[in-house]
Amino acid sequence: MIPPTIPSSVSGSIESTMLHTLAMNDYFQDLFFKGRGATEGGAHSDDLYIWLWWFCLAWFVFLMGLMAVFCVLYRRRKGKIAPKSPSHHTPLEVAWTVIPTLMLVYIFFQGFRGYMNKMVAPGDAMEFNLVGQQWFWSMTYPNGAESTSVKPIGAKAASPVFYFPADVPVRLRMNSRDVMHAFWITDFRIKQDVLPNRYTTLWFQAGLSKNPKFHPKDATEAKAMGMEFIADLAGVPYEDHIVFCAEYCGNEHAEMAATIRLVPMDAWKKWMDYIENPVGKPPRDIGEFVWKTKCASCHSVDGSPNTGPTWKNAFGRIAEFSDGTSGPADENYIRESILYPAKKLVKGYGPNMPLISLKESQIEGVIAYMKTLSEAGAKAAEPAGEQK
Amino acid sequence: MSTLSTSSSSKPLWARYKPAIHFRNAAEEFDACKLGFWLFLTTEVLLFGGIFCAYFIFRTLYPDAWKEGSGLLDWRFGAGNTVVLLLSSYTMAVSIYCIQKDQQFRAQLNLIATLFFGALFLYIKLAYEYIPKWSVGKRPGSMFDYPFAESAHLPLWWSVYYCGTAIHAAHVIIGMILIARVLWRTTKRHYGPTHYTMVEITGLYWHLVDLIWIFLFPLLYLIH
Amino acid sequence: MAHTADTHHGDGHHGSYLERKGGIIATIFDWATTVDHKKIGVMYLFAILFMFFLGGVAALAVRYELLVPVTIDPNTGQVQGQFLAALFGSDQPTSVSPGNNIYNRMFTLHGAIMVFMVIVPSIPASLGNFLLPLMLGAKDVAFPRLNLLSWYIYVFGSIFAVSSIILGGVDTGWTFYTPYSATTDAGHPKVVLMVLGAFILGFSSILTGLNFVVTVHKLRAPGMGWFDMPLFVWAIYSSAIIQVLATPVIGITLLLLVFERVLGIGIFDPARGGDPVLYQHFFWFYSHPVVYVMILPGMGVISDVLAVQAHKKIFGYRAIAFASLGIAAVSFIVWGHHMFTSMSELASTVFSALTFLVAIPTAVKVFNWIGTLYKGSIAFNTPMVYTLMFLFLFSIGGLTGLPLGTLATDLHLHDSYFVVAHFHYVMMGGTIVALMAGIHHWWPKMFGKMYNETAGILGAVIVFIGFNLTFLTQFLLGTQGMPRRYASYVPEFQYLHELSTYGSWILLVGFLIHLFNFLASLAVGKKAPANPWGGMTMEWVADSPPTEHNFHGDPVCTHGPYDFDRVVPPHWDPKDYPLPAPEAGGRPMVAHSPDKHD
Amino acid sequence: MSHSAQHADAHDHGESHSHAIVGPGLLRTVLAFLLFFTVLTVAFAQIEVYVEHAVGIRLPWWVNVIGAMSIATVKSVLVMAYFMQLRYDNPINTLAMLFCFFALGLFLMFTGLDLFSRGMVYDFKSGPVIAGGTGAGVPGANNQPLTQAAKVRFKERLAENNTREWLICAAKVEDAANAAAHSKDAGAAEAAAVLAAQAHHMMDLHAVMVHPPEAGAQAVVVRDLEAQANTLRTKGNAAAAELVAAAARSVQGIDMAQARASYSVEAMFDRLAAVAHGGHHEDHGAASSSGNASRARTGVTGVTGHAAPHANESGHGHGSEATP
Repeated sequence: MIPPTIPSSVSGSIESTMLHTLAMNDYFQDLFFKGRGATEGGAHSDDLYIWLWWFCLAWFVFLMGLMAVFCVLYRRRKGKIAPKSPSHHTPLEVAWTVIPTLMLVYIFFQGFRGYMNKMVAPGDAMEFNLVGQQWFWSMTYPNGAESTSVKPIGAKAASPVFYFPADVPVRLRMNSRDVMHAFWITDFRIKQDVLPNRYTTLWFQAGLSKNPKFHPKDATEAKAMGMEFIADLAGVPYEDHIVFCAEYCGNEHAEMAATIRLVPMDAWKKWMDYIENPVGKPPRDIGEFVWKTKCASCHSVDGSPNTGPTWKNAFGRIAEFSDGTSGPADENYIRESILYPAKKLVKGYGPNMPLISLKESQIEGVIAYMKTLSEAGAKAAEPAGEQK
Repeated sequence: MSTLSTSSSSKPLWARYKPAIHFRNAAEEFDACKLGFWLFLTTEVLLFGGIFCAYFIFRTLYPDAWKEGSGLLDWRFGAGNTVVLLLSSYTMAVSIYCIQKDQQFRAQLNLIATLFFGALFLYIKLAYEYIPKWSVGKRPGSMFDYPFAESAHLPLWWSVYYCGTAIHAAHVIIGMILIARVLWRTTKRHYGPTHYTMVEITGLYWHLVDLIWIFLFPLLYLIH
Repeated sequence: MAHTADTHHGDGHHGSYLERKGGIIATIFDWATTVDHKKIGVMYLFAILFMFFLGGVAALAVRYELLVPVTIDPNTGQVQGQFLAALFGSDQPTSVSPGNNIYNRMFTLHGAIMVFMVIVPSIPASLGNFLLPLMLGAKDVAFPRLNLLSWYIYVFGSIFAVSSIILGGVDTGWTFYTPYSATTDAGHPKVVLMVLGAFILGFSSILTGLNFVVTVHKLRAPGMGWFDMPLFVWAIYSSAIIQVLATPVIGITLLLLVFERVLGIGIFDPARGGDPVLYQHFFWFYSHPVVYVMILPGMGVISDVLAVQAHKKIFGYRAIAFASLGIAAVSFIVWGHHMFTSMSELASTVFSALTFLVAIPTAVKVFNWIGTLYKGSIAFNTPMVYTLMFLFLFSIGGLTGLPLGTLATDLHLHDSYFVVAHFHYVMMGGTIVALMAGIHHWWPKMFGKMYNETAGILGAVIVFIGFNLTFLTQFLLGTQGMPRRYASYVPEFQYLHELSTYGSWILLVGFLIHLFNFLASLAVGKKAPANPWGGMTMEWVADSPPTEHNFHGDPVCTHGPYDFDRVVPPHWDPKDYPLPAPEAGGRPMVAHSPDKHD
Repeated sequence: MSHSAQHADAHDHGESHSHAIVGPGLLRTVLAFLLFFTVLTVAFAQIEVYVEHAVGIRLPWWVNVIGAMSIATVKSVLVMAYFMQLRYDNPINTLAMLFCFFALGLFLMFTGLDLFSRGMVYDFKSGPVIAGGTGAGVPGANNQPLTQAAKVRFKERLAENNTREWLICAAKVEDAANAAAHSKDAGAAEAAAVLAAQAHHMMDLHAVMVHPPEAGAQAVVVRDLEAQANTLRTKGNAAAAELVAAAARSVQGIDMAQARASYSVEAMFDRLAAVAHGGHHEDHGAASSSGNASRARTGVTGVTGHAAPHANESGHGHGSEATP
């Protein structure tokens, strides 16, 4: 079904060149967009927007100018009788109906061209599966691994970072677990709703800019940059693009951001190897990462109240459940709560927890992490840790 | 709209009727009321339009579910109810004719017949359709509990079926209330050859109820 | 040019409709049971202004929250910058959730109130009710009791919707998109209350609409053909048709949504096999046409105010009248442009093409209005200042619709602040500004008192400044990538958000000036003449304020609504301001009908 | 303004339209037509089913749709024109109704334009990820499609001892009925009818779901069958009575412990499904009987069409990637 070649040269077309000629355009490009669209489709729609800006501005100035002139010339003055004037003029009325119509047809076709470019990926695009969930994004790479890098955005300490190869067409196959979300990569000027129980797609092909950033070269530099040090990627250039959720999805809609990080193809392959075999990553760290990206919006680790029970000293305590029973919050209970969130609720909390699919290693990681947050758990973990 | 003059007279109420003062005459008022009510009927049609749209969309997307669903309905009850409603429409129309001819008693008989057919419709719907189906789990959405579904979208079929027929049944009930009111006022001689706006309007409403069913019947019971 | 009519003596007395009927209780009872379209219009006006105040408070709260971005102190883990949460005394500073929660409820409240309870009924239900029979030369609307019923339904629906606040507020957004609206606060009745409130308000809208259609068809004064109607009536008529044809669909949509929440029927819920995009189609099949229910009456007000205040026959009367109908017709086939990011490629393309069709009649109207100013005699009073403001703001609102209708650019601008700014320019810069123009223009007719012109113009100018500061900045926020319905934002956007919030405070000042101006006018205003602006349409024949059955006698239509060069306006003293040069053949001295009942 | 005066006159004259009187004779004729069309539309649907069964010719689906809808349209036009008197009324009312149907048409057409063209660029966008819904957050559905959850619930019920014993007895009675039906003994036909009715009654969904069996099914069934046998005896049909009594004895002789072990839930489910589907033959007539044979319409849906019937076994086909 995928057409092999779709106009990917929109930005090079004559119209686009025409669209991007005026000297002041760069000023407005910066004012409106803080930089030029980072993909071909994005650059084309920027040009189209700026063209529309001039178009609208011209009409607006013309109309408002006429209005102002008439208001001054024909203001009401005592004793002055208004001159005779026509109350309709057929050729004029036909003209101002037909001319805008023709202009609108042109605008529609420009928009259509850019739209098809943005919607239809080239046939050789790499496919990634992206899942939206209240309130985070998660992605599965072609090798089945999940992203494990984070970065703070706004009020959220850890938003996921997704690595993509630069200069390669990439297609996202998107789906939501719960309500509707929308994936908006502002620098690429594209946006697509992410729907539950239905797939939507988005594609882009972007390169690194002339002034990319670079991965940290050693652990101290990484700490200074607030980044994770990854030996394989030391010194590799990258380019970050922010992603927002653009379809209202509930409480932390505003915090549902992510980052798209473009790296050269060979570095991206190294990254894939790295996330497939997170060498020497202890389960506790995996657990902490899972917490940061998927659990932190509802579960605190410092004892402060939130949508869900805090994890501080949660492990190993005797929990009271909403059905009146009580039991120990042990490994089995935690696993059960992750797999069947509504089965046993801690007293005082509603059935708010969504189903979050975790891998076996991630569940173990969460348990290990929770143990470190609890005095009882830390004791229990010690002998087990030694055995390993 | 129907303001009754207070002056006592030996004439029946309908003959004493005077139109509201902002109308030039009774005919204009009658015309305005009818136009207003037809506009109201368009809103009713479009209200059901939502159900028809859901039917149309899901039927095309999930034909198996619709086929299975209509197979689980018994056309005989649908056809029977169609006949009942058509008869009621006929008696309603006749009662308007009788009012126009000042045959008050015949009009009342026909209105009672209309009420009877309306009640019969509801009885058939409830006793032979809703209750037996609901009890074996043929229910909409979350409440679905029928174990032998072959198509995964069968609950949606029941959602559309119940929404459509229940909203229609609500209209039948409203229509019956209107008819009962007209019947009551007929006994007081409110309506007659020169003034029968309310009878006509109630009739229009009742015919619309019939009209909707004329489409619901083949859509739900016959098309497969 | 015969204009005599048989005069109904004895059908009611000839006092003003505002005249007290006995004591306080009797007066309240009189108003509560009135079937007089003027009283119902005035009651609508006050109810709507009250709702506008409520929605405005929510808007100020939303802007206040966005003054600074939310940050988390890296050392203490405390959440900073959540003003609303601080205001309402939340004690959970380590999570953004409670603050966001309040914000989400506020913007939902703002949207729902402003759309369903203010802008949709604003001009048709208040000015329309008051003016339609007057402009047609009728004694009342076709179904006066239905009219009162629709007011009560409006109040009932509003109470329903607003009562959900008491239960903790609704956080769905005014669009109630599924599956979020079907699942949020599961089991709690407040969302159902809000949705049912909107459902009930729909009935009020339908009843008003069909009442107006029938009134226009059946109650025009003798001699008034379709093209002798004022353009305000054309606009009300067009929007009434939309109300009748589109509102039932939102009725069934909201009903199904209630079933969805209460019974879980699943038509719109993907968890149960349904389709959330289908909900969007249902919703926008009503909610797009209703955008024109909001703006068309505003355009009607502008057409009338412009012609009267410029003493100029409207340019291209028929073009404007047909443009109203054209907009009404096209409005039914463009709803998909709200869904460019969730629809199929084919549907988006078709809807985009159709969307551009709306631009044509809209542009024609703007050209005609500016053409009307040419060689007019333009007065600068509050209604006219608001009318010029309408032309300015509505042009911006209309032109910024182009990049939203254009597919390629919409993919970026969709659901961003650009959209927020765009529809505020149309809805507020259009409808609310037109409402303000209309209220000032017909205030003397409604209450028989003049307002203070200086205060009016001052208020208008402040509103203009505040409005542009609030919303021009939001266009930039949108293009730069700020999504809508965000309780917080990345710090890059702070500068523009701050400006926008300051603008909202200026707007508040402007509206407060108007409020005091209105109250002062009611209390100590100068008595208004029957025709303070020299209007030509039938409402100026009546007294200010009109008598209970509007006219002394049955008026007859003798000329077009804007024939300033042919006819002397009723009650018009040519010494005040001269009229335009008369057409050959001179002009008769009195318009429409004998008004004095002597 | 002379033309406007004409306008006003025109609508003054227009009133005369409204007071049309439609006589009972015409109304009766219209009613007769309406009833005739009702019969016609039912017959049309029945004949199609019959033709398919008897001759094996399957008409394209749209024949049925267009046929039924055209008849419905004709009927509605009759109702509107005569019962609702649009034919004699002010044409503006007809116009209002036409506008309304036009708006409805736009609504259906443009909604369909989107929903039916989703798979235009990428095939996988057209169908749902999990046919019948994800069931996420639906009480009792356990993140499964609702139909699947209903099956699971029902199978849990079948696994209960009371229900299981009840159905084992039912199976025994059914076997006896089948044996009697194939026998040429005297009274076998009557006995078969009685036993089949009993078995059918026991396997009906009402018996299992609505009135769940209590403990001691065996004794209840034996008592019922013996009562039936007595009835037959009093009617003077001793041979049939003896066969029924024999069936009662065989039910009494079931070793429940052994039978429970050998009679699987799946087998019971299939048997009940067969009864439920077969039941429509009797209950609902020939028209609907074929409704349960899942004939997929030619390639209308992508994912849903084939994933639906076997969703329970195949793990939801395409959905496995995106959902746990």
